[in-house]
Amino acid sequence: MVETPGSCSGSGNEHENDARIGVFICHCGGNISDVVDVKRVADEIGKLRGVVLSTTQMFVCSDPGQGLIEQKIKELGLNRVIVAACSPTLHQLTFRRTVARAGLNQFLFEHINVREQVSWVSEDKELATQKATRLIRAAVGRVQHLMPLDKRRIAIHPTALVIGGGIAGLVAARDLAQRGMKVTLVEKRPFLGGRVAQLNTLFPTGEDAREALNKVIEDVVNHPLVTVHTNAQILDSEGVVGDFRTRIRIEPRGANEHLSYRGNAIAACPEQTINEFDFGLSQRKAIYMAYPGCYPPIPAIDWHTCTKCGKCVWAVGGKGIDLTEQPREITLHSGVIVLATGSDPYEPLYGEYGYGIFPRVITLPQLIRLLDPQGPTGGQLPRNGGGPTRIAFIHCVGARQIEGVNQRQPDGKVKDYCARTCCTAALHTALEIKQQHPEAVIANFYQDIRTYGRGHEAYYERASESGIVFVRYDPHHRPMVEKDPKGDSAFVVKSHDLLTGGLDVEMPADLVVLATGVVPHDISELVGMYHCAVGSDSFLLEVHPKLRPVELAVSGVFLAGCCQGPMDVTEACAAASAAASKAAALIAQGQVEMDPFIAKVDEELCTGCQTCLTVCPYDAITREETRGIAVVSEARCTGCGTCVATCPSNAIQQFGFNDAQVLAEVKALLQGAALG
Amino acid sequence: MSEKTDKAGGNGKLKIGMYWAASCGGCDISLLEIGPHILELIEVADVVLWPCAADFKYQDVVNYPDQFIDVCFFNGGVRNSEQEEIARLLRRKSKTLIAYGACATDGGIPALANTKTVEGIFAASYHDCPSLDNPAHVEPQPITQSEYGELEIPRFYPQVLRLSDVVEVDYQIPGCPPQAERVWEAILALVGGQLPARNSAVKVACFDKSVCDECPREKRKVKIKEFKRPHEAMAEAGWCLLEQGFICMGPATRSGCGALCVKANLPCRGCYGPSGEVQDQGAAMIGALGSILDASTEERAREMIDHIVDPVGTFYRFTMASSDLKGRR
Amino acid sequence: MAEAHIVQQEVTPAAVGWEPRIIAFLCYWCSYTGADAAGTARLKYPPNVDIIRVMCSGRIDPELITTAFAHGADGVMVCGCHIGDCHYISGNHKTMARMPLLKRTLVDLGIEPDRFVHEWVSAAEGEKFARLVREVTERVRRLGPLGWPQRMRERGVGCGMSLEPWGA
Amino acid sequence: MTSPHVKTNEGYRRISIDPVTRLEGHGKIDIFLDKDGEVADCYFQVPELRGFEKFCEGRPVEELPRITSRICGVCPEAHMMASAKACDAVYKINLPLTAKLLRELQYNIFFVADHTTHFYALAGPDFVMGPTSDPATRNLIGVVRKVGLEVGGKVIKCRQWGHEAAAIFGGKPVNPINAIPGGMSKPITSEERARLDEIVAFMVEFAKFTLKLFHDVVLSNSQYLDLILNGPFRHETYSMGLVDDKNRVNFYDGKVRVVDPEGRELCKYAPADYTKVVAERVEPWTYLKFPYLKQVGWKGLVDGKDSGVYRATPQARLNAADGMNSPEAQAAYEEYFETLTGDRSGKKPVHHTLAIHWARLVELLNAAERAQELLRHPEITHPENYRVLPTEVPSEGVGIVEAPRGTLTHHYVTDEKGIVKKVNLIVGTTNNHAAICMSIKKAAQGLIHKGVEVTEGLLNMIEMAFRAYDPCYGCATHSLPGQMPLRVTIHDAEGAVIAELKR
Repeated sequence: MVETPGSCSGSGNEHENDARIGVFICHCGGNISDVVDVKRVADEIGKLRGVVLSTTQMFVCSDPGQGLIEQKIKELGLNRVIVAACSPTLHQLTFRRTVARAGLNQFLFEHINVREQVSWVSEDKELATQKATRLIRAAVGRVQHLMPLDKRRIAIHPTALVIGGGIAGLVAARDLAQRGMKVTLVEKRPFLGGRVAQLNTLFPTGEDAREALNKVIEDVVNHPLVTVHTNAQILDSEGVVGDFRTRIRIEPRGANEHLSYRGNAIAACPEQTINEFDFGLSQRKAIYMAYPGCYPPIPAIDWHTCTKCGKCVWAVGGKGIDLTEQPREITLHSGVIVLATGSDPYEPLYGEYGYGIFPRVITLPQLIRLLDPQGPTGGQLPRNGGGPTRIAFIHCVGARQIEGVNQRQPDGKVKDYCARTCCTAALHTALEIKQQHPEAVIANFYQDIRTYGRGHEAYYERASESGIVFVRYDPHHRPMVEKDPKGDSAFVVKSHDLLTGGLDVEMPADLVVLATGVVPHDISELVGMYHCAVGSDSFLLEVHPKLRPVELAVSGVFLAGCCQGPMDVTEACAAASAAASKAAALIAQGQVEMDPFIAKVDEELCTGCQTCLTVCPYDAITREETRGIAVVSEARCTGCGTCVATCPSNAIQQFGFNDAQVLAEVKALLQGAALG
Repeated sequence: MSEKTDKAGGNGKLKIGMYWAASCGGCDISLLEIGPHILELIEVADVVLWPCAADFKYQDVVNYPDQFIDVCFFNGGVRNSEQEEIARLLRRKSKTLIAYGACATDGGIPALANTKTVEGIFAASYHDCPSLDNPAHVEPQPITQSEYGELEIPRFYPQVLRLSDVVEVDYQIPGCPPQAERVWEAILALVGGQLPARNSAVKVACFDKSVCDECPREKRKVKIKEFKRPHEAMAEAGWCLLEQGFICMGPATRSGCGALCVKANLPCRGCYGPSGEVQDQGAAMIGALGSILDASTEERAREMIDHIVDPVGTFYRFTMASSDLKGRR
Repeated sequence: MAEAHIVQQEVTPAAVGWEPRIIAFLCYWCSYTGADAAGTARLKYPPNVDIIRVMCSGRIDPELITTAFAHGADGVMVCGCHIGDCHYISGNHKTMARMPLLKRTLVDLGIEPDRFVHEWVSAAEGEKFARLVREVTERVRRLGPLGWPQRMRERGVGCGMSLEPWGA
Repeated sequence: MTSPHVKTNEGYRRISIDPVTRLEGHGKIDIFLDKDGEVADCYFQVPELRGFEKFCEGRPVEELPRITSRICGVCPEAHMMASAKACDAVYKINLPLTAKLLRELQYNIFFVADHTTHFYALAGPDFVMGPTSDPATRNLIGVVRKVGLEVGGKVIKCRQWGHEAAAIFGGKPVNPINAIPGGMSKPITSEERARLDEIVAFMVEFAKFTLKLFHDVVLSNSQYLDLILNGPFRHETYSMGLVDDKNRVNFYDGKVRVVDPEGRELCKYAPADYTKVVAERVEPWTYLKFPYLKQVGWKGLVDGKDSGVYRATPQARLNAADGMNSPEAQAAYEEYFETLTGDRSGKKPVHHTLAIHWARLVELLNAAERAQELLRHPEITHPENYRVLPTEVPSEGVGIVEAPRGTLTHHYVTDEKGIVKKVNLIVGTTNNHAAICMSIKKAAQGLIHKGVEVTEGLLNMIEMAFRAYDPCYGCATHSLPGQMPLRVTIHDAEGAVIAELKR
């Protein structure tokens, strides 16, 4: 029997009397039984009404342990099972399967935590034993009110929508396609490639970043199952796992595949604007290519800059450019969504280490562009007259900031997290410079060096060997960049050096490089659209950092790459592949299974006071105008239960956590307390 | 019903009693509000106890055989020993005992006294009031010696109890006072034997839903920006008072009154007690109210909450005695 | 006469073998995991706090808390994800507003502030959870038993005050 | 109720009338007879206390009109208005004209309904049917049968229309809520005004009819006139009542005037000064306090010029005033005094307790006429002036109205947020507590004598003594028939029943 609407009421105790409860208490080796007198607990619990079996096991999770549960369910006709063992986060699923194998509805099982929350944290054995008894007694009270539940199942539309055409999005799309899934890839900008395209070489292999990137791009764009939309903006999205409908707006590219003389067209354009690809170190035309060999290999027109003067059209003889092209809107149907919206380098505040004031105070990403042979300066660094270039790297800019020490960001927070990639990146770049300019004088002002990845530590060692200087500052007293009063260098960087017991050091520098952190790309509108959980660091928040690292709480939506937090290319690709395989697995199932702990409105009791409508974080509650009552969308509801506590008529109940069940727990826990 | 009456050896008419305990008399009035129906009622019923309307004395009731009264409406809470004694007496003498009105069902306004101590209450009345002349600090006593004999008044209880705290109740009729139309319907149902099975949890002469169900004001699905007290601002006509920031107990209050207060431009104060299957009206309202504040930070939430000047008196205006906690520590 | 009506108010803290009984409502994703973290780290805390698990602190209906006190809890804890870290986006925003409001109400009813604690505990904050439990238990122990059920019974709730019914 | 183990001293007998019926709240009379069967003493006890003064503390003051109206469900308007006026004073609000008009209008309409109820349901039966008539018919139904169904119809209509009017103003017919600090919660539309006009017009006619009925049935009956003039129902006490600036009776607003038993003004005070004039005694044998006039002093339960005992009844209001504020009522006023004191000017007070009923009917007419006058004021339907928002910092205030049963005083002290710190209430009936006790005792002494059989009629005449005061808080009507016989048990010193009186 399965719960039906309304049966999830506050007083659903119709099972109370025919409950046949089996209680299995785990020794967990000695983990539990060394502190909790499990035998005594078992005896105490055995006396309770409805309990037909109360026993202990060395390891309930072991095969014999699970076997015993199955056997007893059949043998004694148990219709409720309680396991008191470790934390449900570890074995709840295990035991649900166990009881299911024995033909009992898996939600007639209750998992009680007497290890992490009793034996491991208690010293007094007597009191610990009493506590364990109370907790299991509460479970006995609770399970009497449990009712069989079915997982919810929803059919999945066999297409994946990948949002973001950076390395993570590309890898996710590729992996999905290679598993035979239809994929639609949507990129906001006119060209694919994202941040990786702005790098030169990748650590630790040192291979060419754009070559590596292009391999993936080719795999993707040439795959028959993949459709790519560039210049595409997400307008809105509705629906739920299995059946998302996402409306996108595709901006006109201006140029098309019939354009043969790209160079002429670009050369003919009279309009110039800042080139974001070079982080503002260079200019580009209104009609432009992101970088040589970018994809699509067709120029795009930046309509904010373009005046539609027509010079480009004239320059190419009117073939392949259409200034009158209109944007179009299409709706994409997909069963799952992979968010690969990526990140941006931290933009230092005006005046932070002189940034914005002195042109020679630049960020690491800018430096990397400068070192690109095809970059703004053809790979040339600013020179110090005849002498060797003196470069100061300052680490942890916009990373690991400290409340009270660092200036607050516009969002009122400080960037207190480690950006993870900048240590290795800075050293990697510093070494590249050393190779081209052995005479260069390079110093790193850092608080900690975190070259944590495989092969990354080697950069640190090689840097030290190759004479790169390290100055360790105390995060509470960050270095200072000042104009050189004597004028024989551009700046002096002042700091104290913990490595030399806090000596003050001054370094003349021609170039100051800020190893900047990483911030999530601004996707606030998507966050609203998909009801993403966002962490205090503003990156998207996964369901569980360890057990479900690439899933959002909203089922059917997955996380790939830096939208979730700072990652290097290796990690971003790994995450993307993980997200892809999760998404693919979901599609392959053909349907989703979801926990049944959703909210349900008792139509008899609902008044239509509408208090709940503004409460649901997932807009799962709507008002049915005809009857003037609230209804919960099964598919949208994620089972937080907030509306249950909100409803002033107790007309909303949550399966698995209804008032009767939780109140029974409270009262059972407090049995005897009434006597003081 | 009628068949029972015959067994009682009566004239075939229903024997009805109405008793007030700790209440204001509004319940007695509300029963009269059935107006023209009174004459119909007289056709089918005899009053055998109604101290404020007819001349029956306690001794009469004592002399009635048990179960003599077919239906006894008991209004008012139990504030003193006499009221408890009468309640027990009437339970014995009545086939059906109905807690009538907010005071009997939930304690009502008098149960606000449960937020105060007995010394406090006596002090306010007999020791510390501006118009007092009580040099000897006299207080009323259960027994006073007079020249001719003892004079007795009932013992004042530590707090107000619901009728169902002292005797088993068959039905509850909430409201301060209950609305006449609803009551008349209930009486008809009673006479026709149409009422649900007796059970102290059964509330009759009202609905299960909340006052919002009867409220004509429109909801705009907005969260509360700031709280206002009724005298502090003019309410916009036609728009939900709660959304405007006037704390209105409507969502947490059983319907049946016809949303009269709200129609008079003033927020509901919850006299019909909790709606649906809710036990604790105040807790239910706190749960709802806390969910619809337009506050994104804890500081802001606290600021807003600080403008709720009297939580207990607002959320438990009529239901202190039926709340989970029943009163002050 | 007033005195005659005063029910003996104080249950002596020295009540033999009395141990504080505290109920903690924890959200599954942050605080419950945080409590597990305390265990995994083998941090020790007093066994007076019994944990009830809900999916989100937003599910914690004030009525659960009033019920707990009414049934003899000496203290109640409510823990959820930090603001901004809610697994359900904004479930804990409701908790953020409900609990202070409930607390004011409880205090007005004579329940000492220390008996009702509302704190944010993340999945990583096992240490914080353990400390919280130690502090709360200690404070409640100092306050002594709350003893709500017997207090109310002494005032006639659910049974009346008169020993022998009149006229019996 | 008196429990059997309560001791009666050697040589005395106790008659308990318990509860005193048709009294809302709770009342009980203990009569002690000496060995000769003469009344030795008599106690009227109010065994009830709800503690409003205390539990209003800590509440926001603007809520008190809604809370204190629950002191009495029969005259909730009186408490609501007194409370609202106290709130105005607390916030130092000067009400806009329309607000004032609406409040007084609603209040006068309420007065009509309330006085009607009392006369027909409570007092009427005693006269129309006769004090010693068959109790089974001595009720509204009996009255209706005797004077005609059409009268009964009018009475019910008057009550119902009264409540309809209340609903127009206040949403709720019982326990209205619409008077708030600064005025009223809603204005009235011209449609509502038109309807109220019908209602009030009817009430004026009904009031005149009722006065005529009183003439025909009571005054023209020499037996009754004798009972009123010479029965054991006379007390010479001070009289208290609210008067306007021309010393005319006003129920809603003005100053409180007190005249001595000869009709000379003792004092005239503004609400805020009530503590200078009135003080309250506490007796251990009743929960109800005994207010008295400070200037005169407390001499116990005795009447006369030297005793601070005063009355605040319809009659007292007429005594305390120099006239009425409406023409027909003024005429009735003059006739009243001419008949009872021989001086139509009203300078000489009336002290016949049973004549309070007549005074009540004079007020009935006055209230109806006054309502009509107010209703026709051009400003009455003004769409804004029905309310102002408070601007001052709240502190302290007193509000006084005339409740049907006497001067009603609400006194609040708040903090700067308007949270109530202190409440003092002197309720209508409380003013008359001492006088009621005295009247009952006097009646008992006048009626119960050695050898006189204590009949039901006799006991009813004792009850008439307090009924004249309309000691409501509650009593609505006894329109429902089916009375059981009254039993009065006489116990001896050991509490054993030695005699039982039956109707």
